[in-house]
Amino acid sequence: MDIRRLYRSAYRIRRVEEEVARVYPTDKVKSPVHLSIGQEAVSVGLCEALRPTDTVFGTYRGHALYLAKGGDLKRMMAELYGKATGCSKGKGGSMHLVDTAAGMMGTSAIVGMAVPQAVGYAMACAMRKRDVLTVAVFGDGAMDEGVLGESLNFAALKKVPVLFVCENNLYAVHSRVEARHAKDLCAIPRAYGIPARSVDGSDAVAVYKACRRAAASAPSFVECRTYRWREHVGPNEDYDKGYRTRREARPWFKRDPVQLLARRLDAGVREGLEREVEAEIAEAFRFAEESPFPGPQELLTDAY
Amino acid sequence: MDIRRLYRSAYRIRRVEEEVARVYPTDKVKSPVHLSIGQEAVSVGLCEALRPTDTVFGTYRGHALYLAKGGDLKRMMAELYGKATGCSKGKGGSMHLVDTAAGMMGTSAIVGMAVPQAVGYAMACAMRKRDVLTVAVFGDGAMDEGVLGESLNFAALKKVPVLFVCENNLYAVHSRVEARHAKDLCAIPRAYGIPARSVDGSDAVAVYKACRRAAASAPSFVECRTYRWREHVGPNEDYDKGYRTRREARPWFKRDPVQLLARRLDAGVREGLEREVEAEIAEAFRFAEESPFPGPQELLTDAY
Amino acid sequence: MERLLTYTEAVREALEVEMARDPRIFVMGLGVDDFKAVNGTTAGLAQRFGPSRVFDVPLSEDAMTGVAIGAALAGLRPVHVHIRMDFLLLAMNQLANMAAKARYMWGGSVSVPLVVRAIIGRGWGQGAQHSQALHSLLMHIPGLRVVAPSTPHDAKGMLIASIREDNPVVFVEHRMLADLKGPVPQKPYALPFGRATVVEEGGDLTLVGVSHMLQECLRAAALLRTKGLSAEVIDPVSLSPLDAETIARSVRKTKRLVVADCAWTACGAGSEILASTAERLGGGFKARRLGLAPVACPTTRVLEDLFYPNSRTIASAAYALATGDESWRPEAGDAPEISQFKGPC
Amino acid sequence: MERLLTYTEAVREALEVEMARDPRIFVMGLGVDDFKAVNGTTAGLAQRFGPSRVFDVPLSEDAMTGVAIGAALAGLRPVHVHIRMDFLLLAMNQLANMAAKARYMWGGSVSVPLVVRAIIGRGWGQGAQHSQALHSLLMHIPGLRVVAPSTPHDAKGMLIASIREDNPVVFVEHRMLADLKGPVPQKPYALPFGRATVVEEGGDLTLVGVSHMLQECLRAAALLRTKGLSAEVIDPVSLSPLDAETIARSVRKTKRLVVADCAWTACGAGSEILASTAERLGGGFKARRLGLAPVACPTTRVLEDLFYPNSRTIASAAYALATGDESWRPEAGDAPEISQFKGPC
Ligand SMILES: Cc1ncc(C[n+]2csc(CCOP(=O)(O)OP(=O)(O)O)c2C)c(N)n1
Ligand SMILES: Cc1ncc(C[n+]2csc(CCOP(=O)(O)OP(=O)(O)O)c2C)c(N)n1
Ligand SMILES: [Mg+2]
Ligand SMILES: [Mg+2]
Repeated sequence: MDIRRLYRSAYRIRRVEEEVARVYPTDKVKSPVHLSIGQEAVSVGLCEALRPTDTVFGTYRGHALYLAKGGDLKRMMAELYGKATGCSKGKGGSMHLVDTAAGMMGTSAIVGMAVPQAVGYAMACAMRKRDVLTVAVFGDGAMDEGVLGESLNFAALKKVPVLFVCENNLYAVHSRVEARHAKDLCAIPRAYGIPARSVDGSDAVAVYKACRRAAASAPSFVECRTYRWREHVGPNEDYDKGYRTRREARPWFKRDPVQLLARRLDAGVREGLEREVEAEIAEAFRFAEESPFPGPQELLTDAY
Repeated sequence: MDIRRLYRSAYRIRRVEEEVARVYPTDKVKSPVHLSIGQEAVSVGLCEALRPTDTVFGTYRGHALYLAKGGDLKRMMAELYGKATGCSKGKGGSMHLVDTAAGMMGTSAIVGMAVPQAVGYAMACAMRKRDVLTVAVFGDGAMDEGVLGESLNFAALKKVPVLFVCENNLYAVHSRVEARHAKDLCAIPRAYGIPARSVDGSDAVAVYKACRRAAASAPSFVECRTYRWREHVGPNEDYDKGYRTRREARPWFKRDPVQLLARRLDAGVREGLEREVEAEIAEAFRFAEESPFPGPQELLTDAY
Repeated sequence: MERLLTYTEAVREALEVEMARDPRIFVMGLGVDDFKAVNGTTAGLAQRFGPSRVFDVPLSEDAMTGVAIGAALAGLRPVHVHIRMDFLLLAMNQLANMAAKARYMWGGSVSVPLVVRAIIGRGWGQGAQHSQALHSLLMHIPGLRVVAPSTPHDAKGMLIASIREDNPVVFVEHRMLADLKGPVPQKPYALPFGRATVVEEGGDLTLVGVSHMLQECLRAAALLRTKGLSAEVIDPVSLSPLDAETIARSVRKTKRLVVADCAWTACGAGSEILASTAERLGGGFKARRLGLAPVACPTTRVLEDLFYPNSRTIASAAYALATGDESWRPEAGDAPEISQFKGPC
Repeated sequence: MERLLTYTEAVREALEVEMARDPRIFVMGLGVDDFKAVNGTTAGLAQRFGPSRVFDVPLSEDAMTGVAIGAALAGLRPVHVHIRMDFLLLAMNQLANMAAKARYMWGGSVSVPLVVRAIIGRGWGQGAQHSQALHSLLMHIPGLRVVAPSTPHDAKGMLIASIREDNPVVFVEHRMLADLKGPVPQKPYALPFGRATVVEEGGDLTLVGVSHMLQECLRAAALLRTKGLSAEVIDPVSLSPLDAETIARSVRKTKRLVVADCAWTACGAGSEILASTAERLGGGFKARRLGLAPVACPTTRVLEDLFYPNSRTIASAAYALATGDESWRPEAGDAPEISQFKGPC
């Protein structure tokens, strides 16, 4: 574990998303964006526990995971801009990022759907004796879907080397987790025989440690408690909409996952990293801006 | 609770199904039959705990539940014979019995599918302030389906007055429950906040007591451990097929649910009940035999 | 004086007036009671009718459809709302194996008065999984009714009819119709199932537009007029049952049929319309289907614009059918509901 | 000397020979390793290839489809077996929202080499939920391939092709074809997607039969010969892609098209075939679809017999199309695979 690496990754994600939010009103990003601002420590801590060859399956709220796992930033930005150079050639947008070379499987916008796929991927790697850990990352909303129970059951039954990471940001769109579950989420994996623990999802180091331990005894489950700072979809805040309050958010702002890491580095090191990252981001946005849109012939390619 | 009533019901179910198995080779019943022989105590004990106005949702293995709940025997036999006088007018067969007047909702042949319907039915009764208990009866196989978890979660969340009864006969077709679940089935409802207990499903009195108690604190869950004596579908035994042994079955034969009740009655009473039942069965088969098949115009009726 | 409402307002009004009339009606679905109120279509209902009749649900489309069916079996009249039709793929078992079959398979013992509202997404990079128009899957299943009104007037009348219907109805809306304004009578009215509307009369060819494509067909008809062709424009409104007779009558006259659907063409509503017309007419007409390109919906705007039929491609195909000239490419702006639409969702 | 195999044996042989060739192939599904071996189609495979390549699964169609997709994404080649096609309704989300779209939506980054075997049930009171033929639902979704071979020869060749294909394929079998015998070459061979077979040549009308209905069409052709009509009988074999050209070529000649499907007609394979023929021919032919009655499948034999098309109803419809005489009701026995079929399942 390397705090500098953790900070660099978290800072980079935060800044990329802030920039996405900033340019959003220009309508250059014609794609729904689900930002992870406030939730960075989950992806960052998790990916610190993984090797480049390990594979993660994520969701439409996938910028953080994609970047933390080593997905190409330029190609992500080009994807958001709908460009031919995008990681999905402009056909996927923000919700369908992919970088298989970095172990980032494509993300999906149907809640819960990728989880059994991660189980199957892990099973296949085990069958082929490939030393790969597969991770399913999903929100608290996915815990409502029956396919989660089915997936947990199968993983437990077949001892599939898969790590389940539930990014519990307390809401599915505007619906609180307590309005959707009578009990603690960790009870569900346990019922199927999957060990589960809950961890402070604002603390990248805690997430890293929990995931490292869980990875060693996969199938296993880690719940990361975290908080989404922006609206469910889009660049703005939404504390005035009635479903939650800024007051509720304040303790989470105080435990800003990026700042928690920043505090552990000395200013000089930090600023060096930040400069690097800013340059990379500027370059990535430029790349996205300057890249061409796909030509009309692209409509029918990659169909089969 | 009345042992005579329990015995009469169990004996009646056993004998009806034995007769179904006996006539089956004549091909008059052109319908898959899933017999409950050996499992009678579950339906009998459960229905002893219910009022006529309570409603049960069952499965394709539904003769026992239908009869225990008070479904019309003649119309059931006519249904198996494909006759116009059948409870589903000959359109449903053995797998789709129904007698709404008796609180027997139609049964379904897709595993697990009726469970959320029972939850919705129970919710609706509560919304309409109808004093009805709704029961979902399903096999251990249904516990594999994601819709079970979703249904348990919703029932717990909304405190829906529904009773879940899992008829665990250890197999789904030829697949043992341990080959499909790493853990105890009762852990699943508990994970969602539904109290669950397991009961000896050969003992109608034990089932009755457990269901009565569970009914008082619905939503709740009762697992009834039982054993299917015949093949999954069809009239025969199948201990020579390799997936299970007669040796495994023997302890279950010894705890024959019908005999367990018989022993608690004196011979005279018992024989009186049996004579009545035999006459009723003979009459029902005659009714089925003699009833007409539906006319061709029936093909398109009840479509909308 | 005509009273103008948007499609969204018409849907909302139908729900409200029916809920006020019949206490058995309730509305459930993700987000029906939140501040966005499913694009405004359920706005104020939770406030007026309370949380027992308007409630959010967990993300459990399969079980929630079963819950709705169970409630319908118990005599209530649920309206189950899905903000994207794509999510119905999780509910297919309950819809096709139970809602559609319960009445028949149980010999008429029960009814399932269920309405499933499903909104077709489009635009702003909704992409592969948030833009699907899957009505043909449901049209295939007997026991279901499927309607896809394209105007505020029909939205109100068909939603009221759907709620009053004793069989399951899938009520298909389209996001690009949400802000469309049109005359809507104040008092409640139910429109019949299985009746198409001849929206514009014409003699040279028949244009049938499904859901939002009806709007594009109307624009295409205007383009065709500039070339001297008069199109009869038909809105099927009800897809199952389908008013094949009205369409056939038109094609008997025009001898040319173009169907534009906001869905894929293979085994789509357009296939059904062409096939049922072919059976009725026994030849003597030319036909063409327009629909989505046979791929998943791409997100980038340049490809998305090519993915969907529009007034220009419809007019061009119709012109080719009528004249044999495949080269006409009319100029026309993009539909305002599309070009002016802004996300983020 | 011709080597005769049943359809079941042909399917089994295709699986076995491919599994022996390529260790990445595995078979999963309810009951694939039990003594019934999915009507014998997987018999001996668990013994030969072991439990890691042939395994039973929990009753979790949704997740198991996802597991199969995940394994395919990791480079394996799963064959997922469903003893009844009805159960695919639980897998529609995974199939349509993921298997079909992954390649396109991720810009060609991945492949999903998945085969889903789905058996259409029929007879002995299978009833509403164990007899459905849902291929048209899958034909509607781009990104999937759908094949429905009707002979042992084509079953082997198309299953091998499906297993070797880098895109998801739904391989549709029919229970009434299981015991059909026919010549099957010993050595492995792959048949192409998108190629129909002209099974019998004829000049008066074109009969297209989907899956088991091909057999009924062949019998109908024999009945029609007794009335002096010569039918060209076509087996589409591959439904998506569909060889619409071969069918159109035949109809150009015969001017009459009858499609018989073992599914419902609305938005069905027959609709697609009529529509694509209408587009190609621009009129000049008569057409009719035959399919299931528009209700759930009844269990009692007297209604079940009316529910399905058969050689007599096909011949009668074809005769009416050709002559205008709707009154001919040929006499013929029931198909042996139907009349001799015995349950209990
Ligand atoms: C199956 C399904 N149902 C509903 C939706 C609509 N939807 C999109 S995101 C979302 C919330 C998911 O919440 P959660 O899993 O907690 O993830 P978060 O957005 O909080 O990261 C919902 C309901 C969907 N995409 N898929
Ligand atoms: C969703 C679904 N998957 C598979 C089947 C095939 N099937 C029919 S019965 C059955 C076994 C169900 O086992 P269980 O729930 O334990 O009930 P039992 O037959 O033991 O009473 C299976 C797999 C089905 N009917 N529905
Ligand atoms: Mg969340
Ligand atoms: Mg069982």
